[in-house]
Amino acid sequence: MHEPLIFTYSRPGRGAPAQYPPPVPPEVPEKFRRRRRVVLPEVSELQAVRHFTRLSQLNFSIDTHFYPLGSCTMKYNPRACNELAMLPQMLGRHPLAPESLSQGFLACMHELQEMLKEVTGMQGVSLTPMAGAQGEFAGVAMIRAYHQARGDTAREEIIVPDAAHGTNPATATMCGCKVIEVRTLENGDIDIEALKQVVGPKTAGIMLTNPSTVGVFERRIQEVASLVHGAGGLLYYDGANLNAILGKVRPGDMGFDVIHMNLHKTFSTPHGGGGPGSGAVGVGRRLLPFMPVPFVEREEVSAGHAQLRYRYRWMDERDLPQTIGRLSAFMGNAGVLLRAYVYMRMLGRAGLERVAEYATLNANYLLARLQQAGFEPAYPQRRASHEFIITMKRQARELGVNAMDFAKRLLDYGFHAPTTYFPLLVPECLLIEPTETESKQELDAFVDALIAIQREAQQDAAKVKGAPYTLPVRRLDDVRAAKQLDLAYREDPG
Amino acid sequence: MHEPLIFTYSRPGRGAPAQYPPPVPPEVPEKFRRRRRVVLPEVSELQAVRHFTRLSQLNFSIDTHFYPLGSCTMKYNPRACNELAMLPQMLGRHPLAPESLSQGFLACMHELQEMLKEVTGMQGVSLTPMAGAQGEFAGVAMIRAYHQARGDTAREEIIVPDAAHGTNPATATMCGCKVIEVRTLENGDIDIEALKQVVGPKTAGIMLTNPSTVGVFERRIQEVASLVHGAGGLLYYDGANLNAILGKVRPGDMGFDVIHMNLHKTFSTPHGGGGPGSGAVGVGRRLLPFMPVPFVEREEVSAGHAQLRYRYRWMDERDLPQTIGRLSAFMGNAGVLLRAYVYMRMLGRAGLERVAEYATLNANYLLARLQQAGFEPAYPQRRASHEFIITMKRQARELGVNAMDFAKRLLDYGFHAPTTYFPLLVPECLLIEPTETESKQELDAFVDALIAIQREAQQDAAKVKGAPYTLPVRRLDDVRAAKQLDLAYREDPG
Amino acid sequence: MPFIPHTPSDVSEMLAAIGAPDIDALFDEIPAALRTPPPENLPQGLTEMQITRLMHARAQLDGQPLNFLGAGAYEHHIPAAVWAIVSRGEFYSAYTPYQAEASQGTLQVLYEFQTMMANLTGMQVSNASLYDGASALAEACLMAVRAHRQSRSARILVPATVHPDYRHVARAITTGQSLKFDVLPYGEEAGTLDLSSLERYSGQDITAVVVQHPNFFGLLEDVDAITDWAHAQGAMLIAVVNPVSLAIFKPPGEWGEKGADIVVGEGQPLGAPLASGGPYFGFMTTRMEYVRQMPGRLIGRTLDLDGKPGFSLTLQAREQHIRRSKATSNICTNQGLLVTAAAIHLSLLGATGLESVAAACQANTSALVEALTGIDGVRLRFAGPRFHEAVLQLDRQVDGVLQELARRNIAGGLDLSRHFPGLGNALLVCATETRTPEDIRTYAHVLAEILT
Amino acid sequence: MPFIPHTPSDVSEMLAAIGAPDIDALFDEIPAALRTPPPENLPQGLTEMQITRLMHARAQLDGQPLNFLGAGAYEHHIPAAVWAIVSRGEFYSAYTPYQAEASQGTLQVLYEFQTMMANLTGMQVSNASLYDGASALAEACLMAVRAHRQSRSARILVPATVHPDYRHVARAITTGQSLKFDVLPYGEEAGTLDLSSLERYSGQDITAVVVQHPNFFGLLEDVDAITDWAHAQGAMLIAVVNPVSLAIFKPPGEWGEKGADIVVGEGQPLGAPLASGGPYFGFMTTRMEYVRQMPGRLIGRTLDLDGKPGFSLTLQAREQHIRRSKATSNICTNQGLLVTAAAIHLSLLGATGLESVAAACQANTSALVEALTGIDGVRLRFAGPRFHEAVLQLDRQVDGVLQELARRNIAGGLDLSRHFPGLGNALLVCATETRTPEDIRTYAHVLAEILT
Repeated sequence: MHEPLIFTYSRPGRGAPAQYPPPVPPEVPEKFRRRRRVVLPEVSELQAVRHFTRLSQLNFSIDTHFYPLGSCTMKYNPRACNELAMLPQMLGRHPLAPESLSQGFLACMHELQEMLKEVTGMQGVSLTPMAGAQGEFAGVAMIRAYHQARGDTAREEIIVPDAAHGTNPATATMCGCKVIEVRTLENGDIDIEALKQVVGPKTAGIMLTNPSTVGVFERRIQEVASLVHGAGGLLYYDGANLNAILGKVRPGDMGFDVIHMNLHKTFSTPHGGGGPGSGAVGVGRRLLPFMPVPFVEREEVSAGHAQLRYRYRWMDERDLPQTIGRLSAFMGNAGVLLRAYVYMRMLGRAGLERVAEYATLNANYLLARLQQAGFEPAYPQRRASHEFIITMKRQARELGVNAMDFAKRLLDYGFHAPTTYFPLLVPECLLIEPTETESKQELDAFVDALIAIQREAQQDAAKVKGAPYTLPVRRLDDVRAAKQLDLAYREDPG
Repeated sequence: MHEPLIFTYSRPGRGAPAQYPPPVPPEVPEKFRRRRRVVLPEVSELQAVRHFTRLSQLNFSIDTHFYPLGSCTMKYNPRACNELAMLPQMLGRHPLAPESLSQGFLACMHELQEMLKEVTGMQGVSLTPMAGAQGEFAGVAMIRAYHQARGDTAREEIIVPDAAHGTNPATATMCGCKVIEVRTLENGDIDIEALKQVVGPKTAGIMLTNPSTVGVFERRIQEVASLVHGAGGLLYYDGANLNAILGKVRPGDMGFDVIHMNLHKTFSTPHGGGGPGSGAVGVGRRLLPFMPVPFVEREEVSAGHAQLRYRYRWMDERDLPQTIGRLSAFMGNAGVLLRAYVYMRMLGRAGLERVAEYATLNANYLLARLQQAGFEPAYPQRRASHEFIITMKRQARELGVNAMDFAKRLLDYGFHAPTTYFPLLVPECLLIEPTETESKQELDAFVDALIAIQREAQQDAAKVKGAPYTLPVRRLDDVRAAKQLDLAYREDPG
Repeated sequence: MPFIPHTPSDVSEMLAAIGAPDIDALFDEIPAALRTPPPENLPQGLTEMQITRLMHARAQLDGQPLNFLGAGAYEHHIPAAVWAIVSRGEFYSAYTPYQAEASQGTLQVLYEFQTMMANLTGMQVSNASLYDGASALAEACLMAVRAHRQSRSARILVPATVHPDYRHVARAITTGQSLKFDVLPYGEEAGTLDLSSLERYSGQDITAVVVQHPNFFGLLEDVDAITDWAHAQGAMLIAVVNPVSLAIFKPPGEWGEKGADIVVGEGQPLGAPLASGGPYFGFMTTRMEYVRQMPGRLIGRTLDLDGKPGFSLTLQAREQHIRRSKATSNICTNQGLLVTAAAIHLSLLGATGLESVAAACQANTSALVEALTGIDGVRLRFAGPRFHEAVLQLDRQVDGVLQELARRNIAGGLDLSRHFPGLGNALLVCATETRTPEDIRTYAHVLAEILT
Repeated sequence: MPFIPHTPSDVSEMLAAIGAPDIDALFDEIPAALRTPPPENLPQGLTEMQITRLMHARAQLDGQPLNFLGAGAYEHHIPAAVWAIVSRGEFYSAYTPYQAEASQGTLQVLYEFQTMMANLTGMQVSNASLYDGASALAEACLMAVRAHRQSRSARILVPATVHPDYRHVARAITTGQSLKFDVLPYGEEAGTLDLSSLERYSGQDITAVVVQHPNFFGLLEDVDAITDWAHAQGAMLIAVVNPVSLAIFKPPGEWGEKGADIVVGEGQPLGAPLASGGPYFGFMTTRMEYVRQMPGRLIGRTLDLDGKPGFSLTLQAREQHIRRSKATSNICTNQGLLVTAAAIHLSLLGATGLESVAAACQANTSALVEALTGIDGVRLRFAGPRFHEAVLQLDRQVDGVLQELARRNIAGGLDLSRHFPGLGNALLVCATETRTPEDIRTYAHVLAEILT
């Protein structure tokens, strides 16, 4: 199960010439000319196909393994979404193509905007952010723009719970804000008293995930909202956990002013080995003038004008002079958006609500089973949302087998590991998110594996600490990786 | 690496309802109604995707492994062929669609016919046979029809070399002929003297592969041709090894009257785990009236008639009253034919000739390397064609490690095994066909593996005889499979 | 060089190892007189970019007409997951699982497929597929002759309601053998086998009776009666069935008192795109007692050296590569890739899905018949219960009407005048679950315009 | 239930294990007042068959116009093998390789990609990608401010010949920071940065100078001079480049005396389809000394417990999930799937292929310019050497001409009047290697008809 680097297959003069036009001499003035030929693999088409096919087999993925990576919503990515986003016309459309040759695509985008407004309770949606973090950026930037447009320029503080995703404080900083952390209570709710202490005239806003990163619903969200709004701040909703509440409760109704949605989580576009994602943003009334451009508007067409009822057009800086601007050269990850569109149309009204129901059922069932098996939940008194945390602090203390060891050993059992050591406030934690697309049998098998590993840990801790054994590599030396940086392959000279 | 049967994932009431219309009651009169619901898997879409994806990973294939399976021409299947044969319009075309809505497809088929005529030196080509064996059938059936049409009804014998593929005698029998075997000489050529003994007024024809199944070119082919033709018989060319001579010598020029081509070998359409293949047939002048239908004919279009120069149309029984008839409900494996068409167009004149050159270079190089390493060629005095035979009879005798053991151990080394124990006349043989798409490095690695296994066999024969060790299963009990037939899964009753 | 990895230095090293001066020397055993000059009439090679452009243009030339053709190939929805998985290199570019240990993926899929087909047809054993439905019928006839040791006649009764091209193929493929096919007429009113035509065969040596159900006209044959008659005569019963229909229709294994003996059919409706006629696959199931007479590949479940279950080709002694001239058939490959598609397709549909598809096809064809027979000059030819095909009678020659429909981008059905001149101006139409009410309205609207 | 595997009995067993009466009870911590009724305005679900039909119709509505648009997104041939492999579930449905041992496939591909991009740009180190070219420029500006410890001004000089939307994005993304962007004019005749405009910055504290090469007009900037000027001023040089052009152009690592400091660009031309603008990927390479200031994921090669080589995420201390508010960027995901495509694409093309593509693009654009400027009312605006884009001046408003071309199914280029009103009726056109002589003739023919 070892596959050499593609460069080791390379030989001068080898290639895949069916893939490029016959060579013609380029016309490059001497001073601009490349002197040494670029070093790229020179391999046959079969060698490339075989190499990358073999590499693919070294991965765990949703299509091959249960992948309960908390906070990442690793659910099934319906194949139709991929196929339909890759129709030749969809792949071939240039981003600057005339609107008259783009009505099919624009119609999809407009309907996606409308559906996302509906499920979140927001007033406007822009699809342009290319990832969750960029959606967060857009959200905080809009909050800043809002205050500044009102001349309320002192508001430079963004409040963030200590359990938040790292992107939240990083985004606030990137937007030039100061980050104020508030702590999470033992019961998983935010510390309202602490919040009261920090909220005030400098407050630009608060960034929350609800259900939160500790896997529970923030019950006092209405109080939080009125507290922050009362102080003149706005509420930002991190959509990472939207999967848990689809059709049950809407961020707009909770009082949020702006929200980003991870389409690659809730709306099941593929994670692609770490992207592309898509971080569409939704806004309430107050932030409508600040939305990032472009987005799609629909106009009724006067009767008689062909058989189409509507015409769709791009909205840009000219339409929205107060916009925070553009976040990508074109309109964001259009292909991802098409996949989300297809997914939402397939699920429809009832299907979207079922997402939250069965994701929550699976999480609570898994939690109950693990609790019965003696594993320790971080928030034993609480309902799980679509994910939950168990802590291995007892195992770490008593057996010397920590959360990472459990995680690595799970790989040998054929399960991708849950998220480890996040959120930071729970020691030795595993954040487990089964998603709605996994079956009870799969969950039962996962419980059985954890029980078996627990038993191994009691009988032979070293065995668990040495895991994994059955993967292409054993545990990797991350310290060496960081100290003896090897970030690119260089051929041995000579 | 064990994947349970799909049926074990099944639970009553589970399903993938995005894939079918909402249930409506069928209208079936009582006497025709199905009484018990059919037992099929009831699984979610993810379960099916995961199951079959995992199963795929249990296979060796060209895309993942060197696959030198002699006589099967396991070369790279260019991905473009698949993609272009699967354009929505190509997939959606009904086989009985009106010709006016089929000109694009028919143009491809006609050009394919013409190209195949050109590379084989034949006068007519019919693409309808769905596999090599059906092509063979068509060929022998045409030979029979030819003699019968001339009133030459006593010709019921088909001559077949002892080294021939099993399909040759099986086909002759299927066509109602008697099979007469002639032996192969020590040097790999056919025994012409023996042939003279059997050829005569009962001879319908002879079936030959050239280069032959023992991997050498039949040097006295012209003598064979004049002998058989002189006796009133016809010559049938089994195209299994056409890859070896593309652009170098044409069956038509060798004197063959009819030929089948394995498009999945020479023209690189995928083998698909054992099909679909395609066994297009080409014929000389004498057999033109007997070709299987349908095939495609081209007519010049009178000027002014649209911008198309030609119109294509189907030829059927009405055009060719002496045809041997139809071999499939429609026109054969059209999608396979499209893949072959794309392949031939990409290679073109020069590329097709290179196929034979580099396939032959690879085979002779591999043979030379193995010979130098002490392995015993079956025909040491001969050039290899695109494949060659080594015999393990010495290893079997001296070490107790036979050809099958070598083959199984090769799997552990990451190589698919060559063809074993075929042709039958060479004891303990491996028939090795590297194809032109493998690199020298890959061949060298294969030689290294055989040398290493040879060393293992000397040091620890049991180890080699126990192989494979690293695959999803170890050697399977074929006797049990045949004695305790288990050909379908039955749920345990109760 | 496209698809060839050799560098100039590779070539010279390799030639040196061989001891040959150049590549051409490797062809020195070919008699010089036979060597051909490079074929001038072959076109120059195209890059992938060029052939891509060409194929897109060819595809656009044909377009995507609204399709109401059936007649043995049916437009069904195929889940996107099916071909995404089938196209994986590990399935696509593997070969026949001769090395079982390195082919467990393909082997297990085939075993699962065999199980599904046995279940669907109500039979005990399925092979791993044949080429297509028509050739499967030919193989079934040959198999019946082998299996039916008491019968000497090799006489097979085939109703005219069996797909005409299946009958042609069966004749063509069995031509070298001594089989005799007797074609039985259909009832002028009913469009199904005229049972009274069987009477003249009473007491004769009949090897097998074939029945297609639903038949070529989409109508339901009296399969119980025909099966019982065949068995009463000592003949075997060969069923030709549409696999989708079996979700709602009684499977051949339950026809009559004893059930069919051999079941064949076209597998295309189970996950194969129309694709101009192939690749499709034929299926064949039978009783366990006839398994050794069955042609084609068979996969068995067995154990490995460690006692672990696994799959391998079995009963290979029937096959040509072992048995040569005494094999059950010359068949070598099956349609492995298509069968992989079918296994995935059936797994995604399940019983519920297949029933839904079958019922929707039925309902849509009824709606189509209603819409079209509402047009002056169109009437329904046969009134009996049907599956998803129907014969309409027009007031003029069908051919011209179809050409006019084609100009309007509709594939309107099959002109029956060639195969069934007795039916007059008859048109075979079909609407599967893929046809919407709007599609049907479009067809009716355009046809009405053409006919008035 | 689509995509949900639960049977009724699963649900009741699961609820029993939880001790909840029904699924709704699991939401009992949500304040009742907040619970929303089912969203009535969402459409009902569609089956895959229905959405397939709908999407095909939408796709056909847009068609496949003959494309002469570039402006940051380029129509290149993408080998069929690229997306066949990228679409494999193991790549498509995996996530960020947090569990390195279970993600060696993705990790090795990313490491190979990093190597290729470092080689292509002539730099020492590449990250594993950013979102797109425009946001990569924004990240590069932020990185320069972090990396350039001597500079306090955060002033960045940006020629007007940098893609206007890249400039907009850089402003939007850096809006919360104290960066100052000064836009430098281009020479009216040359269409490249007016070097004399740099003079007024001599001796000032400049953090970085940006240069796009080839620039937005397709023209070649005097990158050696600009790089040396920047370094002489103590400023960093940020290069924005087209990766295909680097097959034939001197890489940024060799610009001037010392080479560029940070190189970014749009990766789309390396295997990503046009696809309405994304997903694409941005790339970024730099000198080893700045690696810790670099945003985005980095893959390192290391050893496992047994001393066997393997790959893992490294220098994560820069990233938001560790460093939180002090991270180098808020970036979390990269564009892993697109980078996989790029690695395969570059492996299939190699140096020869990439050179051939670049040269063919150049030749085709020259042919296009020649054909179009042969029409009355069309002239070339800038004459200098270029890559695969050119500015044409028309004798009338461009917008109307483009609309007319669109009616004839031609995407004729980009109207520059909005971003560059000073250029008058200017049209930016592009012909990559995918345009044939016939395509160019067609465009010229239609344009001539429109203009006369």
